[in-house]
Amino acid sequence: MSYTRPLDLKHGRVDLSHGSGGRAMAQLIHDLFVRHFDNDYLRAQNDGACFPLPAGTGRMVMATDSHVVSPLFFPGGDIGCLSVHGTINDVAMAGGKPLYLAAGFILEEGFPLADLQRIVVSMAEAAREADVPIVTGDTKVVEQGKGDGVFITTTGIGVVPDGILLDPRRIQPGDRILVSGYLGDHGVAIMSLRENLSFDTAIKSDTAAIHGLAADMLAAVPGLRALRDPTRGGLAAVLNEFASAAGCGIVIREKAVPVRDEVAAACELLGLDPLYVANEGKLVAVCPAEDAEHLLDVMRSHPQGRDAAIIGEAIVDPNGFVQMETTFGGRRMVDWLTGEQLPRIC
Amino acid sequence: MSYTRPLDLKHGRVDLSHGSGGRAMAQLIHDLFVRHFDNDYLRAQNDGACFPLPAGTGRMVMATDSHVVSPLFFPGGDIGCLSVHGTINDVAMAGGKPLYLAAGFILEEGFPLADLQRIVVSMAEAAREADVPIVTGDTKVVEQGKGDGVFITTTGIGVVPDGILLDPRRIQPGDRILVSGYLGDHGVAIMSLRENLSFDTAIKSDTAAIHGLAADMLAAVPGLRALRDPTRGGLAAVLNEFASAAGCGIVIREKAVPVRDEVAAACELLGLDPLYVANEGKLVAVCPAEDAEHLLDVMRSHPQGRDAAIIGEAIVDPNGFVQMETTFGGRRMVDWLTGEQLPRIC
Amino acid sequence: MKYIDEFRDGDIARKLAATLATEVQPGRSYRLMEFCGGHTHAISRYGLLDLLPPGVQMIHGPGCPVCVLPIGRIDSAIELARDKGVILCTYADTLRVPASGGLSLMRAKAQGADVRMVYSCDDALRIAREHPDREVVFFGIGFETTTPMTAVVIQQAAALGLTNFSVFCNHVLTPAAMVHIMESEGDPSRVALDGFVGPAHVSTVIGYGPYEGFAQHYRKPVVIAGFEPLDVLQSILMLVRQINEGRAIVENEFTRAVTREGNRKAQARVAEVFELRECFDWRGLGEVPDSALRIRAEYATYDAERRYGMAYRQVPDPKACECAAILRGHKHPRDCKVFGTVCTPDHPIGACMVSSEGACAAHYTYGRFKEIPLRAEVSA
Amino acid sequence: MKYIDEFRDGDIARKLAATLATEVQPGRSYRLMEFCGGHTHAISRYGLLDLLPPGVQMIHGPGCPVCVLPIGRIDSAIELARDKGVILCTYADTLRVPASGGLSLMRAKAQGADVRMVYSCDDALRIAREHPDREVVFFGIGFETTTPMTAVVIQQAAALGLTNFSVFCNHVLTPAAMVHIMESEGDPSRVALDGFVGPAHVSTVIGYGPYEGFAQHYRKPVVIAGFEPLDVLQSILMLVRQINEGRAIVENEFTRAVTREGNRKAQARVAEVFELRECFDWRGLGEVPDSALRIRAEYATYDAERRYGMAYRQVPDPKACECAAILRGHKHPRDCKVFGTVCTPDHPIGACMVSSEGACAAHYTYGRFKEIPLRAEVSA
Amino acid sequence: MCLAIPARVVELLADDRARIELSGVQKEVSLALVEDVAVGDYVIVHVGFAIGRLDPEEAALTLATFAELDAAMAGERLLTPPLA
Amino acid sequence: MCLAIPARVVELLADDRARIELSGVQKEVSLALVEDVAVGDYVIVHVGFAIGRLDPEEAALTLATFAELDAAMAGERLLTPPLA
Ligand code: SF4
Ligand code: SF4
Ligand SMILES: [Mg+2]
Ligand SMILES: [Mg+2]
Ligand SMILES: [Mg+2]
Ligand SMILES: [Mg+2]
Ligand SMILES: [Mg+2]
Ligand SMILES: [Mg+2]
Ligand SMILES: [Mg+2]
Ligand SMILES: [Mg+2]
Ligand SMILES: [Mg+2]
Ligand SMILES: [Mg+2]
Repeated sequence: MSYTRPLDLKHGRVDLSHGSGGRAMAQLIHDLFVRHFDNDYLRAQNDGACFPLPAGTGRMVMATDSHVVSPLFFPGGDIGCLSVHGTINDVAMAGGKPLYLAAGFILEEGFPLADLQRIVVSMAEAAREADVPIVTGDTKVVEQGKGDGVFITTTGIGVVPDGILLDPRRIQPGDRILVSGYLGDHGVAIMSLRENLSFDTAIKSDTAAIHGLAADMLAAVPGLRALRDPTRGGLAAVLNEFASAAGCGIVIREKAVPVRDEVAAACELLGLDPLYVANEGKLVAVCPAEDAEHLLDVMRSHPQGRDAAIIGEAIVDPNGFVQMETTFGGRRMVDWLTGEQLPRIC
Repeated sequence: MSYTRPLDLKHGRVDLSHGSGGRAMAQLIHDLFVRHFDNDYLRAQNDGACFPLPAGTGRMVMATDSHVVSPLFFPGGDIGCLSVHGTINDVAMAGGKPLYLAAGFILEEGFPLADLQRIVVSMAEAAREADVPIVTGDTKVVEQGKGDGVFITTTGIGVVPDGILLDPRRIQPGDRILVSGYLGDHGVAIMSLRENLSFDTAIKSDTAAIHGLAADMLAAVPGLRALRDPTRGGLAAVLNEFASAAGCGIVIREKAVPVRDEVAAACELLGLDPLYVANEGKLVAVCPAEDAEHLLDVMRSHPQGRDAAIIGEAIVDPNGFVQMETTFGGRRMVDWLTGEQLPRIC
Repeated sequence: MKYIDEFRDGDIARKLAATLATEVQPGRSYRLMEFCGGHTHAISRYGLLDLLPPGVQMIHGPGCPVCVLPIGRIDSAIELARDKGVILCTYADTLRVPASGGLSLMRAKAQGADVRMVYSCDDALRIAREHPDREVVFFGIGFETTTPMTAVVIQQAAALGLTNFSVFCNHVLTPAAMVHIMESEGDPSRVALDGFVGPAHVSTVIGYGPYEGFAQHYRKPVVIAGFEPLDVLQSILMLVRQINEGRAIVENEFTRAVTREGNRKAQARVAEVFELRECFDWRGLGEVPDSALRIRAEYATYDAERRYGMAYRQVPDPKACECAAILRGHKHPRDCKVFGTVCTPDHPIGACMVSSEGACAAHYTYGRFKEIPLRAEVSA
Repeated sequence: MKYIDEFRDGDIARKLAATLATEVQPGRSYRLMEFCGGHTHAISRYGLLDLLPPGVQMIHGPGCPVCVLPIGRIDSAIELARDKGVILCTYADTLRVPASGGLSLMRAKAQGADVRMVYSCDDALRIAREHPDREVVFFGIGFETTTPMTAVVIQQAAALGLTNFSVFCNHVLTPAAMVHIMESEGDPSRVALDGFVGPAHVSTVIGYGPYEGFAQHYRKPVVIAGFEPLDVLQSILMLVRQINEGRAIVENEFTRAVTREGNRKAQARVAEVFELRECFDWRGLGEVPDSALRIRAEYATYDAERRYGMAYRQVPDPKACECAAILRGHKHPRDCKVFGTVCTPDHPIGACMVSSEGACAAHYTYGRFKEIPLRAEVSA
Repeated sequence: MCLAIPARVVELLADDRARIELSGVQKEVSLALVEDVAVGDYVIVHVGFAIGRLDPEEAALTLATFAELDAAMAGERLLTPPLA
Repeated sequence: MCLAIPARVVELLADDRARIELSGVQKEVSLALVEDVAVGDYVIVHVGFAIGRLDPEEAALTLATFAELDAAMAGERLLTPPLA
């Protein structure tokens, strides 16, 4: 009586029984999620994961992101690895060493199990590469037409080393603004697949876990003021968040902002501004002026920060405006994104 | 320049701009989520929440659940409080004292902001009542027809007191099985609203955070083997999970299982079995035989365990079958739920 | 629950069982077929077999309307939903019945077919009215209990002049199936049946009169029994007594709901809308003459088979599946090689593994633990 | 990006600015209107104002096709999508334009209207072919640049014999608007304009010939300029020179794309499909004679206004909104009392706050920091 | 599939429908298949239709035969199954 | 809204369409509004249509006038804006 018919991962589809709390659901979880994510926490088959903390842990960080990207598969990645990277990065941006992930899946009835497997394998690889296991999860199935294939919500927790205090409210006039590399790759990779926009480009999403880079930076410059990954809303959103939290202004130099030619061209074609385009493997950092060059060196010596640049500085401006010196020689504001740029990019 | 037009919480609807990383999204988060969830972690407006841990924390637990219940509002609750209770309970079922929650929202374009506010207020109340703040979150908007109003994924973390080791693999023949009260209320409350089934009943969902009850139980009987909340798949699913994890059998007595008359009647009308119907404020506990009566007393002296009962025991059975002595005097299996019972109950 | 709980009383059950034990003649075997899935379900769910004395053996009959639906009929339903783009409304029981090519209505739904679970055929009619731009087909299955309401909605659709509603009629007849079972008695592989626990709600509708000829002709006692476990136990006692006394008549245990005539109004509705089908293919039983209904010519526009020019294609059951023998009472689920391994309720091979009233599913879900003796039990 | 980057060169910009500074006559004021939103956008995005010497003042004109769409036209588009159940295809720019009752196309979409953002009117045609069961309307807006492709898709729809596609035509004409601006010169509240930075791509299509009469009649210099910032700077220099020299002719800075004749093929397509509308209501400008196009009778079946019997209802602009004065160059966005408070790009009151080419949005998004002097800046 | 349950009629509704009750749960059913149903009657409900009436006297009789069992158990067989 | 950009034609396609390129990004556009376009030509692209051709010689001339600026800056004014 021990034989169980395996999941049909070739032609099978998610159906409502996969979400109803019966054996079909247990099998899906076991044969797909537990098998690929593969760790003791999941194997314990509890509704939550219980784990020891590194000795001396005083502070932790928790971050969550729901992922609804469309299309699910895109050049450079898919919703699976994106959902792992996105949350790991949020933990890292708070100064945390990411330890564990939780994943909640909302599957649409009819979604091909083969696609689900691709996504799960991609998540598992991303988690393994980042050395952050997915230790607990949840699966729900919604009727066809009530979802969009698969949505994945990941939550991560991490420990924050003593002495680290990342908080944009600490940014002061004179502080330097750095970015870790070329901006806009993720957003452009997604847009290139949109039915109404479709264009051909070699641009791939930059989706990546950058906690290693962040850790190097924090080790080198523990006095870092703030870190953030410029995802939805792009660099512009992060700078505005920083400026309004800090109650000071920010000036960046357009010339210093790293943007690939292809990204600039795609934006030109679509009438978009690369400053507003999403990234999934970059960070924006703020540090005291005196640490900036050292920080830049540290970043550039990490593969994920090779193209890092100092792009500007904080200034006194109680309005919290973000300005940019244009390549052209003028100065203008870089405001928040207004209305939709493009939906469903992460 | 400080004036901002308030959200139209009366007639407004979610539109795509609320998910695009611009000011509209920032406003939604600030005016709705931050305002009602109201804590310093959220006010810091980071992408993750950073918090100190109670001194001497050695082990933690993390649990996550995506909530897709339909309808969103039901007798006794709504998706908002459900999403808080459901995850707090999973943390508590692992022996954890729940500390913090994260919440990921997937909103469907067109969803009325007034309904969203009701849900958020309900979450906030539930979190406050349970004393477990929602410290970080995420918001996505999907196009109309790609979601179903609102999905909420909550993740909770908690600390596990030393000496507590809840693991169904520790269940041994002879151990007693207890439930904390009447079964099936949540599932029946949801079903009563389903278009195809609609019936009238005074039954309300039992949705509640039961970490207080769990804490009392653990304090009284630290040797508790396992705790679990019988949600999707009902009591039957939990017993089968326990039995298969422990590698032993379970026998329960039908007569001892608390089921309200109305729930029994609704099940009779629909041809369902209350053992498979979902609960959202109940727990199943397993303890050594010698602790059972004391545990029952402790449960009954807590308002959420007033109707607790010892319903059966673990037996030697390497097949891991769950059996039931029927009120009628026979014995039968209580197997996993097969196929769909009813979808979207949590 | 009045008129329900009283008939599930464990104390009375024990007394009835004791009486039965005293009346059963030592060494004699009583092979009783419960025709209905409802009885099969009650026997399994309440663990009723534990109360029967040795010698009394219950054999599951073909009275589960889901189990007897042949593959070809499910294929047709899927075709309607998937290829003709209709909204197919169906009772939940049929969703997982295996069809050709590894499909089922549930899987067809996951592939995009518009299959909707309804609690009542009423709901199918409502859906048709709510979607005037769509064709709505109700997948009508069931025995005499479930036929009258299909007749009602067809007449309502006609009264409303609905043009987008039809019924894929698969309603089958109990007495014909019982006769068929007896006619296969000649089969050398089988042991004779000694009596029948007769249908409960089928009889509410058709009365117990229709079984009298059967009892007389085949000289087999029939006791009409309710679906509550005490009803079943009592009817077994009544059968044992008939057998002991050499009687073979129709007795009615379910007097609170069944009369000799049954529900005349329901019968009239059925007669107005349906007529006898010369022949119908039953899963397990094969072609059974005069065993099913079709929609009368007056209501042709509500007949999905005519409307969509559906032709029935017989599809052989999977080779390993013993449903045919099980439905005739020749074999027990445990005799099927794939029972509980390849064939489970989650991945049914035969239809008997689908509905909890199916012999295989009932045994799997409620009874299979008995086949595996417990080694040591810690006392309560 | 070839032919793009060269025209954004900061070094050349500085030199051009220096030249301009030397040529501007001290004490003299040069009030130049950039007619096009494209120029407004370039000026704001590149911070071009920082390079202009005192005395040169840029005034935003009405050349943002989104900004001049009157409320009544947006109301009609919403009505089509919401009440007539059509798929309304539109360029993204129109989605947030305020309509009556606090609505916009984006909000109507959130209420369930089937509004789809397209990148090209081609996509609208494709959607119509993909949904033969639905009516698809393309919301055609724009100046001469954007009109020819609408003509093309209407002719393609006709060639394909599509019966479910039509165009809600709101295409407007540049020269008529320029004339209208000059005709309102009599307004005592306004300061005279000294010259015009003339349209870029509108001129690619219509050529620069059509402005010659204007320059001559009103004795105002016009310099056709590309949308790159060096083009704008250069055209300003050219205007300053004309003004200094007392000339008032049409000059062409954008020679790499614009000829005197323009694109004859595009003009022919437009002429085949469209004809002059006697009168069209512009937001801000009001009724402007001969300032817009409508679909010719030959293509009547593709004309959404005829197909759905749409009647235009004029709706007054919100009281507080100064768009009308701003579009005419009489006022600056900062002169509007609700600028940046009640009216922001996220909650626009007037259409000028919607598109980044709108005077108010451009000033809000790119320029408003200048109104608030920085107190102390830490040097880089 | 043929499962049907007895429930009490608590209200007659328009269109040949009624509201029935079972232990605090109420539901609307069709009366199209039964005749002369009154409030207080018990009907047998199957997939949203009353398919027959429950006869309280007969139910009492059946229960009475069960009650006889005690006597029967004592020795002599009193129970005569009712032949309707 | 009237924004349009110059891009190089890299391939002529069926149905009066072409593939254009801009710094490594390629896209299909319609040629329905322009005549005699060849591979290598620069066209001006607006909402998926080529609306005109970019004249490389004229572009070079314009750029040349910018180059003259250095001289102009030196003192005398050499720059004559081109009147097409
Ligand atoms: S166990 Fe499955 S395959 Fe075997 S007889 Fe039963 S239904 Fe058929
Ligand atoms: S700021 Fe707004 S209200 Fe004022 S003129 Fe501009 S668009 Fe109109
Ligand atoms: Mg986050
Ligand atoms: Mg993130
Ligand atoms: Mg982030
Ligand atoms: Mg869960
Ligand atoms: Mg979908
Ligand atoms: Mg969980
Ligand atoms: Mg839970
Ligand atoms: Mg749980
Ligand atoms: Mg987020
Ligand atoms: Mg929906």
